[in-house]
Amino acid sequence: MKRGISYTQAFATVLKRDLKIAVRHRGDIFNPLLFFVMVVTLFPLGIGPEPQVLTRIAPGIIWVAALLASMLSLERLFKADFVDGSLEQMLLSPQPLYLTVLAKVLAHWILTGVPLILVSPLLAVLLHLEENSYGALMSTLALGTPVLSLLGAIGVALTVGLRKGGVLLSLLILPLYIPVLIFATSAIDAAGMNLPYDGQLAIIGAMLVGSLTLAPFAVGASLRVSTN
Amino acid sequence: MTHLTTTANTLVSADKLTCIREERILFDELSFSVNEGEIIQIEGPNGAGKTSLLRILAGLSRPYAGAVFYQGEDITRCRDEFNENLLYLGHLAGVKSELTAEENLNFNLRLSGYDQFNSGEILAKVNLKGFEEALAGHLSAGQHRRTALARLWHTNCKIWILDEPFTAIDKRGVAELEQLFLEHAASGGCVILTTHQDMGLIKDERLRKLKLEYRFI
Amino acid sequence: MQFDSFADFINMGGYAFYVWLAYGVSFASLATLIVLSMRQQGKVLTEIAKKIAREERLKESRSNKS
Amino acid sequence: MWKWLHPYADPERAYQLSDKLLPWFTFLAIAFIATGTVWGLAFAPTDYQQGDSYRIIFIHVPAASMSMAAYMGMATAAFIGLVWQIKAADWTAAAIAPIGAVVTFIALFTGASWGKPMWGTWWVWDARLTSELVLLFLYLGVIALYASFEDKVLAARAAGILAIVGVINIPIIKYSVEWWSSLHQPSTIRITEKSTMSTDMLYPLLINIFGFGLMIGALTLVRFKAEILARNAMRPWVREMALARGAK
Repeated sequence: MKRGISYTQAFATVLKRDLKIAVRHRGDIFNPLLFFVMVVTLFPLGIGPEPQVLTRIAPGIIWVAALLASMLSLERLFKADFVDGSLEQMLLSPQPLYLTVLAKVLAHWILTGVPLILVSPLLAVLLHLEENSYGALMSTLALGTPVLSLLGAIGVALTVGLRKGGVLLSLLILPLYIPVLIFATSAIDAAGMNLPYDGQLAIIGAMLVGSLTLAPFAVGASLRVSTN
Repeated sequence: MTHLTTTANTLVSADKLTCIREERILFDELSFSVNEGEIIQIEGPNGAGKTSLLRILAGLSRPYAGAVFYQGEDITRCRDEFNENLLYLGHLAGVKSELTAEENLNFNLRLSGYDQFNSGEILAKVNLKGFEEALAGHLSAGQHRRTALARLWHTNCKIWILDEPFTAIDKRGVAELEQLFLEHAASGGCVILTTHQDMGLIKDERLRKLKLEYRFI
Repeated sequence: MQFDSFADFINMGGYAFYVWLAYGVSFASLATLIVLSMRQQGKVLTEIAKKIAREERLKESRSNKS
Repeated sequence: MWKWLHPYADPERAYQLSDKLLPWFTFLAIAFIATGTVWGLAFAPTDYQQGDSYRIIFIHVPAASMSMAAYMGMATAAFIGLVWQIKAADWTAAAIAPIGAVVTFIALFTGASWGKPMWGTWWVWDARLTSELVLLFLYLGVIALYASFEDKVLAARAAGILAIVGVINIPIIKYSVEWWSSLHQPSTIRITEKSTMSTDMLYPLLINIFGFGLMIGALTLVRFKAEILARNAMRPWVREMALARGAK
């Protein structure tokens, strides 16, 4: 009975399992994506179809919708595992909790963040986004959505044991999303005016690195509280 | 830690554990140690804190006061070493309905660090031969439970903490499990369990019982 | 004294509404907080007293049964 | 480390200590705030630019600075509670949260009613007001999380983690909001110019800042005492107190 699992293998095991479960439960991937598309289409209906107005507010709309969609999908990150007891087993496994958490968040991001990035150019067309801004939109989403998943995971981990955690979750994590929103939309605006936006990207990148190193610890501690 | 009677073969010891739930004291200043070869049954009425005690021993819950020691060290300080030697099965089986019985077992074993095993053989030991490919969600309650229990047949953890392991298991299955517990104890492990069922093979003299009373204050 | 008369003081150089609104709301919310905080202790003690009474009743009913 | 703190971690002694400290804090807080407010409202000179509307500063600035300080205090207490598992620290954090939220609300409200005469509108997306608003959200999050858990030991740990996450994020949020506001409205009117402030304006302001700090201390003690009692309902000395009160 050799125990020879390396950290990489343990990470891959959790990642693959979560992906497999999600693939057998497809609604979880498509519903937040559908929500994202719906919210974005509501704005022109509410504001009016003038292209100039839409161009002006497109970055903000897409990012706010992405933020809400990410929050909506986050609820499922730990819930099912909490309900059936798998989460306890993960906390009790000899693998470092940091890795398990990171693998779960990565799986979640692959399932919800990546589709969101892929569908965003389509929505940008609907909102008449400046042509120069597409690159900035994609790159801010690529760097920013993992930050959303990581920060959001803290909120989910804190509320997973509560019966009505859904509304509370938004109160806990939306304030933390503000910096990402500010720098991402400003990068897209800057790109629209043909200005350099690598400064903003660098800051979002720094936030990604920071949350990658710190957030899993907070998530782990929160999970220990929630499963108590 | 000095006042506890621990010997070289003590695996886990509880030191003055106090547990308070919803402002009610479940137990206080509870101290005991568990040695190699022992099978311990925690007894008590509903609400006396059996599950709470097991969760504290496993390190899932934090006691209000007191500590659990593994080989003389507080388990919150040596979590990884302790977890390496701990097998805990709670009320909740930790079995994913979306995965097959085999996938569930594979994941659980790999999560515990085992990389070489024959999952078909292990599943056969819990009478799940032929159900390897069935989604756990389609299995009966007993089969579901046995999917979780299958891990007991492939482990080198010394400390087993089992909360109601016999739930939904038929008579033959219970006997097999009891046999396994006896073998585990004989080879130097320990089992801490709760159950409402009478055990046939494990006689009372083989069993150490720990009674928890329902307290009002 | 910076103001010539009491009426002048109340008038706050024409900004009476804003100044007194700010001060009024601030002190009102502080007063609410203070009152609530001071009542908290009494409430907690009453709750505990009730709980003790409940426990006594429970004990009694149990000793009656046996 | 921190061993000297442990004697006070004994709930009964912590309760008695706060009982002893409370009158001092209360007295000093009332004295300071009364002095500062009367001085600021009636005796401080009128500002040559903003007229008498500037007098809102004597509560706005103390509330704003103390709202941040209270958050730091709460997060520090939560950190001590989480790392060294000192329960009294958890209770302190739980006691501070509602006070901090009210102080933050005061800072926001006074800012708005100062903004109306100065900017002609109740709300401006000024960097300071916006980050104060975010701070209020952070406070409300901590309070709501603490309230959602039935088991208050767990509640304190969960809220503590959130408070610490918040404290790491506050500088980032503050910086990003400042940067954002400078991007969207370059060089608006700055409402306080500390350098040009005369000492007659500065002293009452400092007195009030100090008074607000003392008041927060006094309120924390009041709530801390109640929190000790609520969390130690099973201890004999608390039960005696409860029975003595019930007998009345």
